[in-house]
Amino acid sequence: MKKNESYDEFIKGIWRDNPVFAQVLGMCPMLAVTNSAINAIAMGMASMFVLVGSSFLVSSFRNLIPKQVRISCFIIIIATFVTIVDYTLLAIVPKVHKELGAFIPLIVANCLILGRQEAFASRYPTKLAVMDALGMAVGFLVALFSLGAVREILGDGALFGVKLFGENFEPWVVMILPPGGFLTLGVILLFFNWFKYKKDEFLEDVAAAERSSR
Amino acid sequence: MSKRDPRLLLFHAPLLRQDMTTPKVMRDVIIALLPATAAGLWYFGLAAALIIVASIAGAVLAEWMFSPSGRRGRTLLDNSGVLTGLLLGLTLPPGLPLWMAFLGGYIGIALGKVIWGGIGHNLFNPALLGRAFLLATFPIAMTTWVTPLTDEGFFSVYSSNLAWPFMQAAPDATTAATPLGLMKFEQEVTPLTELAFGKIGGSLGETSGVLLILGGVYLWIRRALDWRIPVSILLTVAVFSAILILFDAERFPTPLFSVFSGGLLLGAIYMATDPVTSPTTPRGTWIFGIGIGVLVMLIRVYGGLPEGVMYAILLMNAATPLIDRYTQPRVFGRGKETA
Amino acid sequence: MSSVLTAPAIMTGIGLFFGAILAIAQRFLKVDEDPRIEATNELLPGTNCGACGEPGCLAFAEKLVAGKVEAGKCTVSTDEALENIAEFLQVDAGRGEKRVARLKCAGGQRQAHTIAEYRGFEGCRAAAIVSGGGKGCSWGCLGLGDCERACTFDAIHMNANGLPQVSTDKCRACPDCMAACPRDLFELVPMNQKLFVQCNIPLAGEAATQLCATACDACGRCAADAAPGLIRMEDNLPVIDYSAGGPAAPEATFRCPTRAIVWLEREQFEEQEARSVENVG
Amino acid sequence: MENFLWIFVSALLVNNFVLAYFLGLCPFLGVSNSLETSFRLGLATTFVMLVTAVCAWVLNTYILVYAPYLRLICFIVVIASTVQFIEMLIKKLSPALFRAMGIFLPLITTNCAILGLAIFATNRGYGFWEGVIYALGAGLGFTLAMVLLAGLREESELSNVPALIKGTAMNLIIAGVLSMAFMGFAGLFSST
Amino acid sequence: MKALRFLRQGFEHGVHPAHHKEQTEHLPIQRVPFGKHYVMPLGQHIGVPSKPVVKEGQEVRRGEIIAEPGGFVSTALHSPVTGRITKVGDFRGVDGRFTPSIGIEADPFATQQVEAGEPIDWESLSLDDFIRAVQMAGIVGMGGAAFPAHVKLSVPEGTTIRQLLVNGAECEPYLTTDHRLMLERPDALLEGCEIMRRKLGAEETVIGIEKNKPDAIRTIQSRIPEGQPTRVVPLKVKYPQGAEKMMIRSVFGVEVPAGQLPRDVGVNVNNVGTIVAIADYFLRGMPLIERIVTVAGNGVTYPANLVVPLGTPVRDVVKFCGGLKPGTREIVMGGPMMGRPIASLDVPVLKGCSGVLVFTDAPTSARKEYPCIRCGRCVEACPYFLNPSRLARLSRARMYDEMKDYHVFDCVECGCCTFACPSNIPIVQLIRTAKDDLTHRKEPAE
Amino acid sequence: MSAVPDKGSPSSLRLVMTLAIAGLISGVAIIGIYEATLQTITENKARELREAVFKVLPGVSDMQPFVYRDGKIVVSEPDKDEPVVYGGYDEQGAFVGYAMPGAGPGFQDTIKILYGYKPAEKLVVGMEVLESRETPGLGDKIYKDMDFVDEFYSLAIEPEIVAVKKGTKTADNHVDAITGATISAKAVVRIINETHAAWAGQLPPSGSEPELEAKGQGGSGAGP
Ligand SMILES: Cc1cc2nc3c(=O)[nH]c(=O)nc-3n(C[C@H](O)[C@H](O)[C@H](O)COP(=O)(O)O)c2cc1C
Ligand SMILES: Cc1cc2nc3c(=O)[nH]c(=O)nc-3n(C[C@H](O)[C@H](O)[C@H](O)COP(=O)(O)O)c2cc1C
Ligand SMILES: Cc1cc2nc3c(=O)[nH]c(=O)nc-3n(C[C@H](O)[C@H](O)[C@H](O)COP(=O)(O)O)c2cc1C
Ligand SMILES: Cc1cc2nc3c(=O)[nH]c(=O)nc-3n(C[C@H](O)[C@H](O)[C@H](O)CO)c2cc1C
Ligand code: SF4
Ligand code: SF4
Ligand code: SF4
Ligand code: SF4
Ligand code: FES
Repeated sequence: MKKNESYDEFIKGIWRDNPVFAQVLGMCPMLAVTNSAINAIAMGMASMFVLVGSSFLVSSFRNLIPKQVRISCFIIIIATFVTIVDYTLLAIVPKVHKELGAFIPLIVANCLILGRQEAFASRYPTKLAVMDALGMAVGFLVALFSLGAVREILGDGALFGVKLFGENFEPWVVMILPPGGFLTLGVILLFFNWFKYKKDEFLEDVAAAERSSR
Repeated sequence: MSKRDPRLLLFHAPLLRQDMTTPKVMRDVIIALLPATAAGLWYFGLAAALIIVASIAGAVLAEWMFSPSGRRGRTLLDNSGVLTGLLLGLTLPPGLPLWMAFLGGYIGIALGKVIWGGIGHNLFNPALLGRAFLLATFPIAMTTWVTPLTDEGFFSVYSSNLAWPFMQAAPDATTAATPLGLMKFEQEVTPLTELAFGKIGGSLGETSGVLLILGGVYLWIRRALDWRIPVSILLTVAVFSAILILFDAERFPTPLFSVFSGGLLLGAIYMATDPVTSPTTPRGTWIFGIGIGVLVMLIRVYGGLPEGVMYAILLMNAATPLIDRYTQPRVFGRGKETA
Repeated sequence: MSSVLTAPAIMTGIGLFFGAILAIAQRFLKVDEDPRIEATNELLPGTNCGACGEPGCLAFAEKLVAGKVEAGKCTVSTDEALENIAEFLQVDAGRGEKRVARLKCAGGQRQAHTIAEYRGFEGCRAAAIVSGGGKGCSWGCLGLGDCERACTFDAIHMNANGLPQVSTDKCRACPDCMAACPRDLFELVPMNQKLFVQCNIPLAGEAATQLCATACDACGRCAADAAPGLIRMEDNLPVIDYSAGGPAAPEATFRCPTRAIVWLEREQFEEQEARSVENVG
Repeated sequence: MENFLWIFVSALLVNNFVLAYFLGLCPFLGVSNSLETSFRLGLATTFVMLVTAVCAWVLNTYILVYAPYLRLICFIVVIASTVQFIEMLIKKLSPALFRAMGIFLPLITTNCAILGLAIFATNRGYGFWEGVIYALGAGLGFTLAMVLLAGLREESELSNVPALIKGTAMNLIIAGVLSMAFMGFAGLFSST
Repeated sequence: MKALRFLRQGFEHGVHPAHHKEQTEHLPIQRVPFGKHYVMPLGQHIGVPSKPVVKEGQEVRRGEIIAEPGGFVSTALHSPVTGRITKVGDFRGVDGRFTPSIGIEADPFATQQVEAGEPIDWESLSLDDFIRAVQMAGIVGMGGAAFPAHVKLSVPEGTTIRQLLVNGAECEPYLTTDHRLMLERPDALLEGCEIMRRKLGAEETVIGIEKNKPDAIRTIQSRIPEGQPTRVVPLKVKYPQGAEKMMIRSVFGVEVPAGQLPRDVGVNVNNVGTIVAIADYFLRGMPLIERIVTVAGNGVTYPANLVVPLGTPVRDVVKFCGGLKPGTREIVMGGPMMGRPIASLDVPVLKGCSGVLVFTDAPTSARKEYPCIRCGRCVEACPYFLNPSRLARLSRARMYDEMKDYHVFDCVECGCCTFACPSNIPIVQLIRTAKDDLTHRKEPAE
Repeated sequence: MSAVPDKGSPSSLRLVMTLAIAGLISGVAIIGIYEATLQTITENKARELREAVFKVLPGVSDMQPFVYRDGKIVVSEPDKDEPVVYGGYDEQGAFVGYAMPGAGPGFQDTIKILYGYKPAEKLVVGMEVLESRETPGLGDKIYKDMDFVDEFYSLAIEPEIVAVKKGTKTADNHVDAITGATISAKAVVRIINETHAAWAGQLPPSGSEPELEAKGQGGSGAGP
């Protein structure tokens, strides 16, 4: 029982309330760095580390932190993790760090992370909190990757730097430029909605069938 | 009630209508554009024809694919799709690969019209949205202007036209920077006569100012467009550049040059006037026009791009809801106020 | 490594400094707002539908905390959520028995005659202002679905007979449809009420029945057959009042010549439809 | 080297924080459903940005020289605290405004636009006035984008946008088109 | 004000529909023979319905009072025929709904003579008695709104009426009743004007007539008696010139502030029909029991201008005009711009009904509707400077409350916007729907 | 219901202390990571810088930073945002030229470059774009298009560098602009000119450059 409850927390983040597709949170880093798949993944990983780590701390200390300064405390915790990530990346993979530029520090400000602390971690026991965080983070990663992939494929004719369509493919520059980010995410959301809609429709039909059979 | 009575129709007054209908309006605009189109064909030959056809095809396809076959029926019949395609085609460089033109038309309608709920509901000018997309997507292809190939006879096309879908074009034809490009980057001024009758580098439709104005006059007679918009735009541009000249006659273009060069006439007369995406209130249209004029000159003179009409119009499209909202007409018998 | 010391020093310093500032702010800028309001608000569905009659959930929350309203007024949120609120505020949820919207008209396309053809904007109110929209009975349902569009909860769907069918489990008794209907045909009725009048015509006899096959012709049989006091005739229509008498029983409907009064076990118009079909066929 | 005009215009239009840097999207998409609200939020953000610029400058000049590695966390804490302070002020002074902002006021606190401003200003080594101008441009740019989007959204309420697209998808696409239009400003005042 | 006056001559905006008056403008006014059944709705004027004073089965004579005013903003009703009261109850009214009315069966053998009413010495009547008399005579505005005339006469303290404006514009296409009236009974009109003017204490009488009725203008100008302070002002042919506020604007260059009444700018507007009714009552003792109706449109065999006893079913009227052509689709009471379509031929002609227009195939209603392309033609057309496009879109989205910000209640439903709209959008209907919702919406009680 | 908030506000002392403690902990944590990574990071930075410098100054094998303090060039690490140039020396430790960082507005956003300058011949001998957000496919030619980069291998800097339309190059202080990206190209040229002008008065006369000090640990360019 307990086990699959936390499992639910995990799974819901990936699809049903995927932070990006369903809740539309934390899109700034999302859109900013996803002009290539590799950046997307790097960013996803970084965020995951921060989210999980801080969720763990916050939910452990949740009873010690007074309401009035909770936000400040959350932020301090998050910021610490981010600084850690920042320096680590800088040390290990300076190239990627250069690509992601100012957006690593900006993970601090990612609404998703803070939002989770407020909405979940600060209210539920550690285990659930971590599972929830994991789910969210993976969901975020998935979203980032799909966006990054689409943008890189169209915008550069490549995936992970591997050219897909031969040399003289005409790249869709816009995909790498800011507008591409917005438009692509918009279209992806469109498909997400469409899928949900179809699903609901299906469920409706089933229900109707049952009702009539009754 | 007796059985022999006719079954009466209940239809709300008024029962009278003036005879203009939306499809007729659109058709008029198309007619007005024909001369300029013809000129395009004359200068750029078959290439022009193909590009226009391609973009119209893209537009109509999108329209047909998405438009709901619901209560309003498919909106193909109202000509606006074709018009969008045509206008887009006229704003494209002659050397553009056809597949790009097609894509432009398609995106223009899909992104600029369908998702908003079809004709009348879009907030951005579909044709220009399509073009903006192309420009941002294929900046090089969209900014290489080829020389008119009148001398090579009508049926020749640029090899770049025929690039395979999604593939690059072989950069071949002798490029000719647009008058504005020349002005901006080489400080060369193109003589006015050429501008007015247009044996110059530039997009298909923008090359012959006189014919464009002709069409505009026709539309104005047919009451198909709101004269305030083109007038305010052109005046603003003229005044703006006149003022600049006072500072530095060397660096800055003359008013006439500013008015006749680039896509200004095409944009001011046929695109800024798109009723759907321009304000409905009289005062609003003035503001709208002046805004466009200023933005155009800003981008042309101080901006990175040689031409800014398209961006100016799109930007003012974005501002239109605000303009409309704060320029509500003063209601009869009420003091000044905005809704 | 001096930094080993500087870092914590600076951090603690900053921490102290702003901690102090905020603390002081707490003192002087304190808005005496009951924290329970915020908490309650978070427990509410947050649809801001106004079903509760308040401008929005937050406003409702305030009234809740102030004890001015009962949680039950929020017809939208689930019972469980209401329990939570009640438990949290230590007040009784006070949710009455479930009510749903019922239609006071059964004159669909198959029963009610139209005398003229309406052409214009799809909408009941729009049609009603054009000489009554062509329906013979000027009190009955126009069947153009204003209520369907008005319902926030997708509880209304127009059925094949052109009548709005309210799904009893979706309906939250938010009175949107009542407000939308130009002919005031909806009333919110307790779920447990089964006896029900489906006509709104104040005419009697011929005058009524020539307009609509299922019009109440005010014969008064139902009043006679029902338990004393339960049904009384008011300007040519039966009025059912559980408080005044009872118990209610299906018998009251048996002798109704036009089936204007019905005994509803399930959703309105479900079986109704079946019957009218065979009427026609 | 970079004159004030360029700094301002660049932050306002060319590199608009929302439309070119994707900063502060949450409020941008969340609160932009009503004109007044977005306008007020925009101004609030602008104000916060100015505060930020000042804080950043102070920190950079007086504290971080000793401990550069504390940059991020100092920014965050200082800004966050300052903004929370402001939040209390607003709550005190205009509850209506506070309500309109809903959950977003706490979120301005760490709105990435704000942090981003601090970081960019530092990376570019802006001095005090440069920083302030930059903040002003960025803030007004944010407001401009917000207000435009809000207007467009209110208008699209009246048009029959297909149900599938309504909502965030639509807003994102509008934003995309907006940022496409803003590309027109590229290079503004950069080449003399 | 003077300067302004000649600067801004005429009102702005408005439209120019073809006026289609040639069908009937040359036809002299005829009487319809009396029929069998008559229906007098109790609420055929703006305001409180009248109270019936007759019982079923009771005999009544033509011109005899059958209902008395139900309040101040209400008038009396008189029997249009000599006959028997068949029923006091619900009949289907013009708006398609059932409304309390008095049903009368004409006595086939009666001579249908009016009681020889004597002229009333109106000069000696005190103003209050005069107003009372007008009310008891059942006289209401004949210009369309059927607003009780005596209410307009009772000017509150502080406001003085300087001009009496007589509305002979008849800007609605097809209609020619006022036109014929001015041609055939100019003297009655001028007498009526004088009565009204004197009683109102107005300085002058102005008769506004659209220029497309030159004969009417000439006739009246030639008949004005010496020393009567009355002038005729020819007006531009433009719809809605006849709307009182527009006419005041054209004639005096003054805008009646929104939400206020003509009297607030010292003007009293009356339709020519109203004036003549006044004259008929005070000089001939004839209460309001009949009115002039134009029967026209491509669906009627013999178009005509008729004097019709009130309460006559439309059926009888069109029968007299040779019946309906086959394929008749739509019948409108009033003008084509503002009139109301009727659902059945049994509805009666009322005090406010200036025309019965019969159309075969409905070209307009068959037109395809397109989405609003925001072309702004409606904005340019609206004489009240509203933004119909926006109002229509809001109404479509059912955002009725927002429409108040756009002054939806200032709309007089003239129809200019809809006339001008190339997308054939039923703007007026959408606006009226909103008004109806805003005024009648049943707010949840509990 | 864990959503139920704590009734009544705690003492402000508690608030302060919470913040302080949080700050303390995080401070410690950060120090930890910082110390752990400092080594590698500085090395990375140094390596990058060296590579860049050696690239723009052909034949250079060592370098040291110069700053301009009270009237003369001194060898030193720059203080906070103090302009710096790097002197490059060959194997023999002989002075070769300066590697000069410059920055300025491009088409989209600020462009940061580093270029090699030989005061002796008054020549630009190399140019490297360190940072730019120019449009892919157009503006990024300023570092992707080798023809353009090669323009800077021996380029006369006096009186000043001029960008001309492609193919119309006549003098040796001319640079072929990039068609379709004139702006970016001109931006690069302008940056070089401006940087040159800025330093012109401050660099010592050619030949009298400072000797290479503390040979070996060249260019610990970026430090804590
Ligand atoms: C759009 C519109 C058009 C009108 N046209 C006329 C008209 O042509 N002739 C007329 O007498 N009254 C017309 N009226 C009514 C006048 O506004 C005004 O109510 C009337 O003349 C007052 O006189 P009465 O009360 O005697 O009818 C019109 C009203 C409106 C709103
Ligand atoms: C209390 C009251 C006083 C009125 N007084 C006048 C008046 O002095 N002059 C006038 O022309 N109309 C007067 N009216 C009538 C209206 O102005 C208008 O004629 C009537 O609503 C019908 O207008 P329409 O025929 O233009 O639609 C009055 C209306 C009311 C409710
Ligand atoms: C989407 C887009 C991106 C552009 N990017 C750049 C750029 O990065 N650098 C640049 O110099 N010009 C850029 N341009 C400007 C145009 O290419 C402009 O025509 C060109 O700078 C003029 O140079 P030319 O006269 O050699 O064609 C861009 C234009 C567009 C539409
Ligand atoms: C005067 C006028 C100008 C128009 N200009 C354009 C235009 O520039 N681009 C376009 O896509 N449609 C244009 N249209 C057609 C139509 O308004 C457009 O397709 C709508 O935006 C579709 O909703 C124009 C229509 C008119 C009457
Ligand atoms: S119930 Fe009322 S609103 Fe619903 S369809 Fe019938 S008339 Fe329309
Ligand atoms: S609108 Fe009517 S049907 Fe829908 S939920 Fe409210 S009360 Fe029920
Ligand atoms: S006239 Fe019709 S189409 Fe034009 S703006 Fe008005 S309503 Fe829209
Ligand atoms: S009907 Fe109303 S909105 Fe339309 S023109 Fe007339 S007054 Fe204006
Ligand atoms: S992530 Fe940037 S504001 Fe939310």
